[in-house]
Amino acid sequence: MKLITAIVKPFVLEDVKGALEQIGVLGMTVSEVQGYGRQKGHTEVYRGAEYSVDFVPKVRVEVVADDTNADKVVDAVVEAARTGKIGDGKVWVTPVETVVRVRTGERGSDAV
Amino acid sequence: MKLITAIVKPFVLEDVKGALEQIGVLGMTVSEVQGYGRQKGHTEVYRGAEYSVDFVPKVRVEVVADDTNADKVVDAVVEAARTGKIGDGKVWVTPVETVVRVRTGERGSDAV
Amino acid sequence: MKLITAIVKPFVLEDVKGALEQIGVLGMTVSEVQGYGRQKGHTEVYRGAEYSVDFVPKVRVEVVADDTNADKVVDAVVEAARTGKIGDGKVWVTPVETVVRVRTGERGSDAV
Amino acid sequence: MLDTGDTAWMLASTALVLLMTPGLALFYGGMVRSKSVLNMMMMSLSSIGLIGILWALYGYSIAFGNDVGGGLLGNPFEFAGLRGLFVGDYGADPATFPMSGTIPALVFVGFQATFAIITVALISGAVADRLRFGPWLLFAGLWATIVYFPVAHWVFAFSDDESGVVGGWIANDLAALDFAGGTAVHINAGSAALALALVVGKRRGWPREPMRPHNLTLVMLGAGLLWFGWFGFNAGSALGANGTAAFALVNTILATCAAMLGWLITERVRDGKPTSLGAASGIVAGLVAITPSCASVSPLGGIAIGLIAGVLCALAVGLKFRFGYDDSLDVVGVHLVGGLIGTVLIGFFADPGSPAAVAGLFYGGGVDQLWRQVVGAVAVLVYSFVVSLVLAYIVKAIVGLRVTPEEEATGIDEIEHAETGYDFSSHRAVSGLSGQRPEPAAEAVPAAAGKEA
Amino acid sequence: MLDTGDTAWMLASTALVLLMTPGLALFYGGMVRSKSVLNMMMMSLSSIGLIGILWALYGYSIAFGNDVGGGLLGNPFEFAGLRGLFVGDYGADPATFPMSGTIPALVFVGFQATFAIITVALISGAVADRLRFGPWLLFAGLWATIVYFPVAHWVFAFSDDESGVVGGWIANDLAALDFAGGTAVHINAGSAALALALVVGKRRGWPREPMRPHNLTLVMLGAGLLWFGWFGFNAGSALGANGTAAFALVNTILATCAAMLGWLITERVRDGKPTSLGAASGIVAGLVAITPSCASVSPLGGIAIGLIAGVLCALAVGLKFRFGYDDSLDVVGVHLVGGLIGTVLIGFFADPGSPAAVAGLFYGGGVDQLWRQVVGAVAVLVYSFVVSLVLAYIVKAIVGLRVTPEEEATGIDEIEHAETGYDFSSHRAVSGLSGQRPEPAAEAVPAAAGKEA
Amino acid sequence: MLDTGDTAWMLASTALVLLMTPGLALFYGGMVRSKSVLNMMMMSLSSIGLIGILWALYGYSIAFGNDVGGGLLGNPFEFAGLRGLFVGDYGADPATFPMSGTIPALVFVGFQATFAIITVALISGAVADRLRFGPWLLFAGLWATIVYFPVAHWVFAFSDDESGVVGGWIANDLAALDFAGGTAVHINAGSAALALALVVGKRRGWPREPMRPHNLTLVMLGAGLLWFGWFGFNAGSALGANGTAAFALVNTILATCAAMLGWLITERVRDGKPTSLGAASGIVAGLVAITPSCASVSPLGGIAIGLIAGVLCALAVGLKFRFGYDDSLDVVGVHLVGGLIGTVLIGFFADPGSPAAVAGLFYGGGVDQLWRQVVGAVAVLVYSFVVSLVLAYIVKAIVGLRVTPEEEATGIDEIEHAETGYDFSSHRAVSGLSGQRPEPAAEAVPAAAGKEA
Ligand SMILES: Nc1ncnc2c1ncn2[C@@H]1O[C@H](COP(=O)(O)OP(=O)(O)O)[C@@H](O)[C@H]1O
Ligand SMILES: Nc1ncnc2c1ncn2[C@@H]1O[C@H](COP(=O)(O)OP(=O)(O)O)[C@@H](O)[C@H]1O
Ligand SMILES: Nc1ncnc2c1ncn2[C@@H]1O[C@H](COP(=O)(O)OP(=O)(O)O)[C@@H](O)[C@H]1O
Repeated sequence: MKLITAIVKPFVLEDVKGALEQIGVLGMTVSEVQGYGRQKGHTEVYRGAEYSVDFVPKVRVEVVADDTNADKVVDAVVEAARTGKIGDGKVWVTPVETVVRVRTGERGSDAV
Repeated sequence: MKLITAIVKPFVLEDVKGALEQIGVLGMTVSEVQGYGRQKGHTEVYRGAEYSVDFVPKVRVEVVADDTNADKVVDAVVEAARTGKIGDGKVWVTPVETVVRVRTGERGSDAV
Repeated sequence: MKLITAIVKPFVLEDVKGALEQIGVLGMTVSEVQGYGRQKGHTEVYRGAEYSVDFVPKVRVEVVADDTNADKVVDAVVEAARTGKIGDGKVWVTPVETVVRVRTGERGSDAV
Repeated sequence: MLDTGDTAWMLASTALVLLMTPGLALFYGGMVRSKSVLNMMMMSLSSIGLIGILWALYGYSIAFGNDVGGGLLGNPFEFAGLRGLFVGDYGADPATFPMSGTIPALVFVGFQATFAIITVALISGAVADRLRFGPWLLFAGLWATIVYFPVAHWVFAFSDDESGVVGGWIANDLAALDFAGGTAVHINAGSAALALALVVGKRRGWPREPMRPHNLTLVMLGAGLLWFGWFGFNAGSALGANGTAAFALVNTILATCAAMLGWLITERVRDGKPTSLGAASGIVAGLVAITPSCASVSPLGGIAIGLIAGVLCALAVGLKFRFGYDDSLDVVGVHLVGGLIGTVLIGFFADPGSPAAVAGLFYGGGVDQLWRQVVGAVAVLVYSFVVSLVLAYIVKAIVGLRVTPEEEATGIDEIEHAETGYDFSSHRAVSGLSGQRPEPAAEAVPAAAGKEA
Repeated sequence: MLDTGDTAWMLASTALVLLMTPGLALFYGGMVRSKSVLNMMMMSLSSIGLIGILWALYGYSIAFGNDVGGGLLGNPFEFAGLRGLFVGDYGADPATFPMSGTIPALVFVGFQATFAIITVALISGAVADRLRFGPWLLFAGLWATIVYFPVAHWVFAFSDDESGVVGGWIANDLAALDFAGGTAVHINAGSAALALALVVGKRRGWPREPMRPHNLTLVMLGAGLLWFGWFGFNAGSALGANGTAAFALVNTILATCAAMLGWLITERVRDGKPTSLGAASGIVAGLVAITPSCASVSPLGGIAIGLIAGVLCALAVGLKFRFGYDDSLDVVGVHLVGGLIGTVLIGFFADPGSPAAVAGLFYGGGVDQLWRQVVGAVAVLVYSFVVSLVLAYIVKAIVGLRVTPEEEATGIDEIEHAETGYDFSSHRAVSGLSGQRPEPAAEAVPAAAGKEA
Repeated sequence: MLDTGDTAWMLASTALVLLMTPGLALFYGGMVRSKSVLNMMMMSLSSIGLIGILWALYGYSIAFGNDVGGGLLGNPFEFAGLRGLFVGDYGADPATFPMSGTIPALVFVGFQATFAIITVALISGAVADRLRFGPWLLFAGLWATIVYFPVAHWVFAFSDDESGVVGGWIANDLAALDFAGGTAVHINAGSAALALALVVGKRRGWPREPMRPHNLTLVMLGAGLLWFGWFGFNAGSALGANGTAAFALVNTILATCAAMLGWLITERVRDGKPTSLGAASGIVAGLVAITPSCASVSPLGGIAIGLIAGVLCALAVGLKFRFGYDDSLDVVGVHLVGGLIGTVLIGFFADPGSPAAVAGLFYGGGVDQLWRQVVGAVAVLVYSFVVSLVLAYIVKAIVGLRVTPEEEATGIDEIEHAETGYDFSSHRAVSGLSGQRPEPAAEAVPAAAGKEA
């Protein structure tokens, strides 16, 4: 099994979700993160004092998938999340040794 | 070393914490996430307009443990988090190559 | 490629960021988490009723790096995050099989 | 003869007291968990809507209509729909329309309406997070009708020999002193809250599972608005811009200051830290205690009453843990206890130099006034508790009271109102077709709305 | 001759109505997404600053200066800069300074200023999240000058035979009843909101992408403050502490209660759940509807008007989805529709026993008053819509109206104000040199400020 | 002879000014980081409790008791515990109780109490995030006693030949104009804030580490409530519902509007964007500047003063970065600078046609009034700064002032109040036995409460 982690722009989440449904991915876990990278932040001003906000709001999407599906998932996400602008984000894949569905105790492919 | 990641319902956190203490796990890291899966969300209505909220609040629990402990941890979490209802969540295990305790620089088992 | 995950105290984030820039790390992803471990929480009192808050606010820093860079990153983070007090946190390294830059589709080292 | 100054102050006071209920909604709303804040606020807001209408239909008439026997009840039909209270020649000089004293009768109607509204809203603090909205409305309407309107007659309806109008028994026969409603409002609401809390039962996981306030800035804002509005409540009860109003105004400042300090000192000693929730709670406790007494005790007496109320209420909020009733936001500890303190202490601190011109025990008046105060307080306490208990059981029997444990875990805002209080997320956690569906489909929604699939 | 009671009430009323605009800022601000809350509130706050000054410079004069022809416009120079309205011997007894009726002229100036301010602020609800701040100010200033000030003259400037002062055509020639501004304020603002929303265009992604309110506690707080302030708006329009004020006060309570219930019932039936946003919206709908009618219908009539407004406005907010205009916060559905309901229903419910002393259709008055109401309402609706449309196009042509789609996605607060509404994070998401840079460098900032690199 | 209209307005004004302090708590609270919001609000709330009581015990007497020498101090015992101010026959007609002018003396006592309270609360803005709560209370009590009460005597206590009462030197001997407290309230508090900030020292990491406001909606709400309450502050200082009050009311609107615009324009030019914090700050700056001058300058003069204050205060808030003192929420930049502007500009803009009936430099009055204004302003500035400095050092010596750096990093809310401002989490981050432990155990809690193990 693989864990596909994607860091993408918040407003593409809906599209990513759609793309994953397209390829039959039934579940995912999403969380809010702050990104730092080539995409620069912005400046805020309070009573004349500047504050440079270096971090950019991003969304992390995590999907556990079969080895066979992993690449499909990566491609689907990359596809859906691309706007071509700096800051589109990253997708990475890490190996997963076991997955368990809490409700049933099922393991491996049956668990996702 | 292994990293055990569990996505569970928010209100079972206390029980999961207790179960882990039972088996002598001294630490964990918790974060709020939004889940999407078989468990459907709900509908909200604002001035007559419907909003279907697809994501369900979940909690991510991360535990780094010895290879020997990993299974115990998985079982403890699954045990504690199960309500038998759809949406109980997932637990997965990924390999960890190194762990360092920032304070001391200790590595491996001593670090957790 | 490797994924370096660090759980550190919130107020060291700036220093960690600086240390990573030092060694030429161009990007990272940060998120808020709640920590549980040796560092104990605190007690709050509302209308005479006590609430023990067991979790401590922490920040998770994730960096994807070349195998060659991984150790440098770990050392830099540990160095920057250390205050010597209980609760400084953990850093762990997990293997990454692929990384893709969404914007360009570049893979591996070029993606980070 | 209309006095524009008195009328100006009573118009302002009516607006001030009406604002207290939204203030209470914030005070209560901030104390619950974020998944219940909207329902908590809705219980207060809906009281305004519902009780305001009932007041106009028959409430005012039951409270201030001519007594129909024993000082227990006003004639429900006399002013039904406010008839006879507004028609007149407003253009004539002097204008001809019904007056009450030096102000237009309608101002008095409006002013008193806001008292009925907030008394009902106060009760809701005891049943946070779990009481369904429909049953709340049903209970609120019944309680106002059978408990508040008559009790308001007992306490607020004064007989007038000239016009031959006969009022309530506590105000006239017993002659207990309750200037602005320590009995009719606070003991009454606190007692009902206890009864309702007992019938509704504890929140899932209480007291084991802690439930900390989700937004203390709302609590402090609410306390500030309550204090502000309370000037209308207390000084407005003078029904004019006169010396009595001035007297009540100063006591409403001083007793509240003292109660805040009293509560904070108690916390400092007992818990080690003075808290912001404590300051906000002390403010309300002081305002409750000075409500009945603000026109009968000297400023120093007011400070004493406030201090005592601040300390005792800070201790009283712990009782629910001892006795195991889930009075979620301490309506009993603050309003019932605070109301009793203020009402009974008049018997000790009443100053003959005050507008009430009565001497309490400490001023050589003996126990005469004291027992009147005790009788009045106990009478309202018992009547309210018993009837509230019965009403709660009736409502429970007819429509049930609580959401299910699963729904309670999910959060009552989503379940009962299909809403979420806050959304600070950067991404869109929500999606799907917005906009109203064609009616039939829309009909389908409700079923779904707020339900977990 | 100055009456201190009347003056006291009008001083208080002015403060109350001024508070309505910050209240509106909260009511509107809570309804948008968190990334736009500051801009939403700024549109209201800036209206206070801008319109307050214009009012003093020439607005008051256009509205209440002696008519310069056809009841369409007051003399803009007569009171320019408030000249002639304040100089006098304030020490003398009786003091000598300009009066308007029984109150100092300056109180009337201040009171009416707050009406002009909130009318402009109301419009902003239609263009949430996307209208640049500069163009908003430009539109607001032009609109107040060309639309509000003259229309206020039509509706609020009464002729006075004694002094020979000539007022506006709706108040005098047509003699339509609009006690506190159903036409001049609500129909006027609602109609302008529709025009502006049409020219500005839909928000990116609307209506497909849902945009749920980010903070409903702010919305309910705002509704509470609006209701509170509205007592000054309606009862204050009696310009004194008299029977008419009392009458308006009671209707301002009852109609609002009824509208809240009406909206909640409609939601319960249509959507399955009564919501807190619905309660807050019902409150505002009721206040809007009773604004023109609070001195001309009986309390029961007020309840009827409120109930009708609550139900119809709850249905009307759906229109924008049918017709596809993005009136983001339903200024049309609540203020235009609510204003029309209140203004027109006077023709049916007007009670001869009320201060207005006019009989509507239901009181045997026939359709005489009804058509006056309809003509007045339609006249303001059409004039406001047409002129607003033209002004919006002009502003669009000169400076443009919207932020770019990217900026809209980022959030208008960051783009237009270089601020973020909330920061609850435990860590410092921000960094870098704080403190003012030397001027030149500072000049460099603006360029950067709020821009995505 | 009691005038009900004057009394009605003063009752309302007292409520309005009291509300300003909770408003200030929100204004200040929103500007700090979320981990300090409760402590920030507590400094304001506790001022109400503490100063309110001191006022009744001896504060009023020091400020308004008969002068005991040189116009520096009133007799502290004359009205100790408000004795002699309330006893009378309230039932008699005309009622017999102490009056002050046309209003009951107690209303004046209450009205002035709210001034003492907010002046102390204003200071707290300079020491956000780091000053321990106990030392704050100690400083507040000492400062009110030694600085505010006497200075209030200097500025607000007018001599009365009839009754032979002698007042303060600035009001009578110097005859500087300060209608509502530009010197006694704003210069006084701003000057003390500077002294206290210098002794307490900078926040950990300031100015390197940015500390941005955590909730700007609270800031704007606070500004709205402050403006609302300020009508009582300024127009209420006329002590009646008269032409002077009307005059002050209009200036309180116009100058504030102008200041808001002035601040926004300054930001637009200097920083590139007008901000919501700027609008809120401009409102306060304008209110501060018009406080002393609202009864002595024409409406256009008020607009000028407001505009100047808006621009200069927007620039002045940068001074702390130049000179390196951590006046966290700009009490100096807004209240000291704004107070100086308003007080001194009277010397230029005073209009003989205004209630003050004095001619300033621009009205041919020469520099006579100007130097009186300057002397009065400087006197209060110096006295307040010096004494505050001494008091701060004394408190530091006795009990210390600051939390430890670790505690500051953790957050002062948790450390000093054992509370957290907000909890929006879906899960329970808290756990453990809720409910009060048996006293002994409870004693154990404090030790633990809020401490990091
Ligand atoms: N080395 C990295 N490790 C982890 N996350 C990263 C790394 N580099 C970038 N990111 C994440 O990817 C996001 C986008 O990266 P950025 O360099 O801004 O644009 P792009 O991916 O288009 O080059 C960042 O905001 C951050 O969240
Ligand atoms: N493929 C997946 N990858 C990552 N997280 C998942 C995946 N499937 C489900 N989840 C997480 O597990 C939670 C529960 O899954 P769900 O399908 O709703 O119920 P169950 O696990 O009982 O079948 C989801 O809310 C989501 O957070
Ligand atoms: N076994 C673990 N797995 C995951 N995270 C852990 C684990 N142990 C500790 N942590 C994280 O590290 C943080 C610091 O650990 P703690 O034991 O408190 O101090 P220290 O690391 O200095 O011994 C915790 O708050 C938690 O977030």
